[in-house]
Amino acid sequence: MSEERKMVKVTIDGNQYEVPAGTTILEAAKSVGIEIPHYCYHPGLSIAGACRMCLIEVEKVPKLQIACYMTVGDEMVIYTTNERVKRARKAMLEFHLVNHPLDCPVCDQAGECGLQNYYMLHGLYISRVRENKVKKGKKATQIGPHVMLDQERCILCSRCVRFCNEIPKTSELGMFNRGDREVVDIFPGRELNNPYSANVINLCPVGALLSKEFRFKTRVWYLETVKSVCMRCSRACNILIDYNIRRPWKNDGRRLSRLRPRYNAQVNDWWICDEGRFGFDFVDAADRLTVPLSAAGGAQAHSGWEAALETAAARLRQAASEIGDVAVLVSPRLANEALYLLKRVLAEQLPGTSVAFSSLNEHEPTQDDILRKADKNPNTTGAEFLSLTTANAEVKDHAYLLQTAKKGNLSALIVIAHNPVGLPELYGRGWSEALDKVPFKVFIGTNENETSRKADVVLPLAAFAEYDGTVTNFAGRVQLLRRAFDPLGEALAGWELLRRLGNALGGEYDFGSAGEVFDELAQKEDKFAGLSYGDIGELGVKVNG
Amino acid sequence: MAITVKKIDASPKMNLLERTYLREILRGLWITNRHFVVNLTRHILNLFRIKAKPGAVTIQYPEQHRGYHKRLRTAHYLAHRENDDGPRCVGCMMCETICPAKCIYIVPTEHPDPNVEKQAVKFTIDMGRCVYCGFCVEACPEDAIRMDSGRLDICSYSREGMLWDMDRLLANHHDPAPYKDEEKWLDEEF
Amino acid sequence: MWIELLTKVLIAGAVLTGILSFGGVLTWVERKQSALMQDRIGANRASILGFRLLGLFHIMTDGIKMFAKEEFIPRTDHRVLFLLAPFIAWLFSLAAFAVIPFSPELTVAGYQVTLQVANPEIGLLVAFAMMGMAIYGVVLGGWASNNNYALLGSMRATAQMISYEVALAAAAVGPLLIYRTLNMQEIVIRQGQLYNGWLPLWGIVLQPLAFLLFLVAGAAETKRVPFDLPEGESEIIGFNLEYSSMRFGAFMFTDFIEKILVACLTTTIFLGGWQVPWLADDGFRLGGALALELGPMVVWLLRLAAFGIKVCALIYVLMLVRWTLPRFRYDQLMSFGWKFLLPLAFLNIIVTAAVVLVLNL
Amino acid sequence: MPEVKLIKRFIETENGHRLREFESAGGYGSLRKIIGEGWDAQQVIDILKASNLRGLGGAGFPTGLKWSFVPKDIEGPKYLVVNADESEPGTFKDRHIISGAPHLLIEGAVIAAFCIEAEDIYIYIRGEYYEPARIMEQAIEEAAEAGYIGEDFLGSGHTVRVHLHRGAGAYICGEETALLSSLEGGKGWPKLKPPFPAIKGLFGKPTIVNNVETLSQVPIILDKGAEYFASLGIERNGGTRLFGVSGHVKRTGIYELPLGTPMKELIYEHCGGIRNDRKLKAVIPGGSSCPVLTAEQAASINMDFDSLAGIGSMLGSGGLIVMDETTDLVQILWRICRFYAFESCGQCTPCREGTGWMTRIMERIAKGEGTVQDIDDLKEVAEQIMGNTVCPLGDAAALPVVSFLSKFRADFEAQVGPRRVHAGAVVTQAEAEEN
Repeated sequence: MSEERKMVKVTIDGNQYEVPAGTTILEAAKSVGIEIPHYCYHPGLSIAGACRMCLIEVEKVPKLQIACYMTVGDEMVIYTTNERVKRARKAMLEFHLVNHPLDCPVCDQAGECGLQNYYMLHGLYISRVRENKVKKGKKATQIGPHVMLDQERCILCSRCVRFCNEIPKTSELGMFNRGDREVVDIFPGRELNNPYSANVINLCPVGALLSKEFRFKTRVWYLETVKSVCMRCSRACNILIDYNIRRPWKNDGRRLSRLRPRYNAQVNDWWICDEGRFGFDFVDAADRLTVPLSAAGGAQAHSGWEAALETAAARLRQAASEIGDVAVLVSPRLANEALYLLKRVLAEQLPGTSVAFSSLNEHEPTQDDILRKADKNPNTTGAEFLSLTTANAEVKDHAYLLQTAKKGNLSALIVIAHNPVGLPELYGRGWSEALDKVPFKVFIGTNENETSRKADVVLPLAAFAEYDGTVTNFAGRVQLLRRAFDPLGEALAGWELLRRLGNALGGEYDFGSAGEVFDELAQKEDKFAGLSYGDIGELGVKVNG
Repeated sequence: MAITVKKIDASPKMNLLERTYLREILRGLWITNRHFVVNLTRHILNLFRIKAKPGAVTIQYPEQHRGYHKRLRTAHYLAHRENDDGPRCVGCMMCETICPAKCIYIVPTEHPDPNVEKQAVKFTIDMGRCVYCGFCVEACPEDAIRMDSGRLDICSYSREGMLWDMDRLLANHHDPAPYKDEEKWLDEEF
Repeated sequence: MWIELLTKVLIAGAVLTGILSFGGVLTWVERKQSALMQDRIGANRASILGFRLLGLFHIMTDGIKMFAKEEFIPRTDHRVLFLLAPFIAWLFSLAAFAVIPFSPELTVAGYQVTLQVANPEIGLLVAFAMMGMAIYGVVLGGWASNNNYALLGSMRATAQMISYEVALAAAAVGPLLIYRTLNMQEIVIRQGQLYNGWLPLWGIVLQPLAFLLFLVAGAAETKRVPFDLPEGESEIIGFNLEYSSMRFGAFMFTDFIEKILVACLTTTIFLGGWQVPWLADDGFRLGGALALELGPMVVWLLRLAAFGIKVCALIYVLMLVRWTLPRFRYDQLMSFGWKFLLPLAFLNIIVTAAVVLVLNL
Repeated sequence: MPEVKLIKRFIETENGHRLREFESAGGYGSLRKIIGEGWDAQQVIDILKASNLRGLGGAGFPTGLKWSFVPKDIEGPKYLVVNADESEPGTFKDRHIISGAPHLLIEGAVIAAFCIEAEDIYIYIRGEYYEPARIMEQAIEEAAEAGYIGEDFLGSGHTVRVHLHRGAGAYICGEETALLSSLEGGKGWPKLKPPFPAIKGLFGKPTIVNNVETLSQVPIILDKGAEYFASLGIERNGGTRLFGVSGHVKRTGIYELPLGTPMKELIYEHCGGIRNDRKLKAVIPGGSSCPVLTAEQAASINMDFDSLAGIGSMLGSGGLIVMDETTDLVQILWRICRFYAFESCGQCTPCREGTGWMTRIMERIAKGEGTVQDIDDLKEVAEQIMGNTVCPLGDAAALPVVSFLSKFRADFEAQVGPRRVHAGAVVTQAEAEEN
């Protein structure tokens, strides 16, 4: 912002602060580290002022005011923790709980529930309610593909309603009836199926809206969390990965439990789309590749890394000396580090290899102007910055590679994190026969698929949440991918796999971590100049290029 | 201050006869002998159905049961829902969370009855790991897991056998005096 | 010739079977007796078809258990010795029974029959010699186990058994001075005399101190409480540490056999062997007159029974001691043996020798 | 003092709801005067300010001042909204005006619209007022035919359109912002203030919301002059207002009296005293949401905004509910609680949950299952609601509870059992002995 915002002096709980004029008291207090409890307020949504949890006292104003709505004024004196405010908070909490079923034991929100947290912080009174609670209609009802509604637990903060009205602008939800009979519900005949519907799960401060997928899978306090980014499209939304590795009997042994959005004003604000949120099944799927396979003439069989890499290296070298090309199908699903090492290994160990790039994958190219991008790869821009896309004239495209393979002009093909055979009819037609004409195929990927089954050597790649690295989003923002847990079986992170392949091909690549690879990349590649792995931080860095 | 050594002779003063311990040995032998004779007599009398004091204080576990204090923490069991065969357990995992030995393994699922919502589909306690602290009972909001079964015969031929699954925990129940044949055993005790 | 050989084999077989059975029964007796002494019930669980017979089947089940258990043999350079050791102890303990006179002679169909396998002139020395040999089983077992603790256990056992062997022999010298023979049968016959026509002149009457010393040293020889330092079932690691299964059983069983042996020797030397007071070859005699006339077969049976009863009584006493007194400390054990038992035994010998010399018995 | 029939004169006119009779009684004179003499808005506002006319819907905000808040020089439409959603229990004055003198309201509304430059007048009439709505519709048609409204009315060069909107039966829509939400087509939920409707109201445009009676006074003031009107009442409480008396009096009905008239005079002279000449027990002075008055307070109080505020009550909508000594106040309060719990809009927590909770506690007390503890809890819950809600409905629900319990506690204690101490409560020695 070019113009400076006017600053006002306010006194909060006896300390003077300078805050920008026009901010709400709640935001002003938050900026100086004072948390004012709230349910209905959300910085990404309009202000409802309904929950009344954020009542604070402003000097010279007779009534308590709601901090989420009242803006700061010059010389304002605000009390957020005096006795009157505390009493009001306790009273509001008591009201919230009057008709709340208190079924925390069966509620998935328990552990991250606003009512629980605030009760522990601000409530701690003894219940005076001796009346029967109001029974609301819907209990554990599915209202959309991902969302379960429980009206009894709802505290009617209206966050979900406002979200549907304001962000996807689809308005599926509404508030029905009045008084303590009031409920949040889906409009008749509608379904909460907008592409961002599951955000209401995170918005809901209580357990009224819960994830169908995550429901009953585990308790949130068993989860561990890392900050990472979504790999489902080129937006690369900031997310939190919640995973459970300590209690493997939960959730059929799936390690990755759920993804949640993480605030980043430059990328995704507070939201992520449902495709990204639920698109992690492949990580713990049964068809994950866990060990290197090699098909020495016959069926694919289990082999150690050494043997598989030896075979691959020997055959690739042999192929390079034969008539016909050695080709690589580069994937924009690899992290920057893996792409960089791929580029270096190819240039140094297999010069003359023809590089092809394809951003096609099995996902539908959905897009809108909220978050979703049509390019369903996380790192197309990174590949572009590394001159590995068709923007570089030397790089071939998907169709060209298919033609070459069909003609039988390929002596070897390395497919990385792609599934050309399994692509939709339009793009995938002919690949199966074309691959049969390539004498030697190496497949590097996470899951078994139509292409991997045709490969002579299959090298298992670590999946999302299993390795550290960086990806560059459509806007050129380099962001950190974080490893949540170890790769399944013997799978390796992309950079590590390519490092070992490079060594097997006769090179000497010595990197101990993704950070080391990135730091070298930053030195060698103009686009990434000046960056270092340690400086990227949680919110990422925009690349100048 | 210099260190001084003070010798304390604490050995009892005994005369020669005492030092042979002969008298004490004989007294000891007499006591044990008396017990032998008296008990043998009682056993024989009892054997011939002549009422006499029991010849031994032994409790014939497991047929005879001493009766435990009601607060004794014995083998776990899962209580049943009222008017229902299912477990009271709603799979909240409070017990699993509090368990210091980490010996409770719960997998929850949807309950077929929409009013109940959640239930445990697998509820396994590794009895070999359990430390009988009773925290699980304290933590349970549904009073579903209890430790007053009165059973202490927790044993198995294998580690796997110590994993008590939900069916077994549900089959167990509160029974303060599970063994009723006390009289019979008194007769046959020797 | 053949008939004599056959008779000897039969007698030896009878003795062997009897001793082994009795040893087996003792395992049950020990359990039951200790249980009664301690207000318990004792083993009573093993049953066949619902019959428990006061736990008598435990003798069998113990045997089955011992045979069925996994046998663990340590890695040792002396595997053969390790395997043999328990049976050396066992064998020599049993061999000592060859000279025990369980009964007087009986003439059956012209043959002199007695329940004694052999009756050499040096019978008592043979018994002592066999008892001494039994130590080898313990020593070799501990040594061949290739285990320092077992070795230490066997060293303790050796030291204890040799120490008390000396006292045992010394205690027996007293009566022998009076009997003037080492022939076991003869020793028993000598005790058939009556003093003043009513007091049987048994060893215990003539040599009460020697009897006590012999009994104590004998108890120590059996390595049982309060002299159980060599193995100490629950606390001290003993010489049989590395043994398992039946080999361990053999060691344990040897203890019981030794106990019977000590009881038999004591009976023979001090309690008049098979003698029944006032029973002569033709019946009971009181004051020289024949009170009750009995046939030779009845007398023989009565005398055989008398031997058995005396042995049982002694075993009862030994077990009573075993379940009453606590264990000695090792230094107490040694000083008790060398500084108390042995000097007393020597004193007894000197006094006895003097009396015998003076009275010219 | 006799009644001063300023509005009532038109109401009592035979067929006063027809244009002809209304005109013959002097109606539309003020409007004609303003248009004909070419007044500007400020003149009218000044007269209103001088007349001490206050909002007669309940809040008592000076009308002239309110009109002057509307920004003058902004683009886009402005609106006048007539709040005819008279739902307060005990209040029925607007119904009489609409049924008896609808043209008086139209005249006042058109003057107001002229003053604030609004082209659209919305009359938001209570859904249950079917007959009054029909009369109003007829009046609007008549006025349009006669040219009092519509494009270039009375040749003024201004346009004014009158729209009649029938509510759907929600009490909360009597609250001005909820009324606007409802008019906009949304759920009748009050909005956060500020901004006030005068700045940002209907469809986000400057809007004045006035009560039926307030607007009906406007032509009369312009006709009779500000000084006369102001002199009728007392200081800062100008003119007369319609008091609707219901309950245990001999003659219930509408009485138009100057502000500041003693309540005793209204009850005992105009209404003829208490039914069966029983003793007075309590009076709710201005609709059910106003704190109740005891008989002693009722005997000494003057009926104007400031006096009633002085003793902790409100004049409100001027609907008196008179209760004699036979009244069961527990049942009354339970009924009031039920009303507010039913009508709470459900937007903000204290009102949504608190009103229902209070009703359930009241139900227990009323059924004789309550304890002294319940009375204390009830009062505390009411105090927790008060002042913490988005709109005044929370206060409206809490005030009767607090006032009933503090002024007539004995009536409630007579119906409950001994104090039941709930688990964990700290009991003082004195309390323990009391039990």
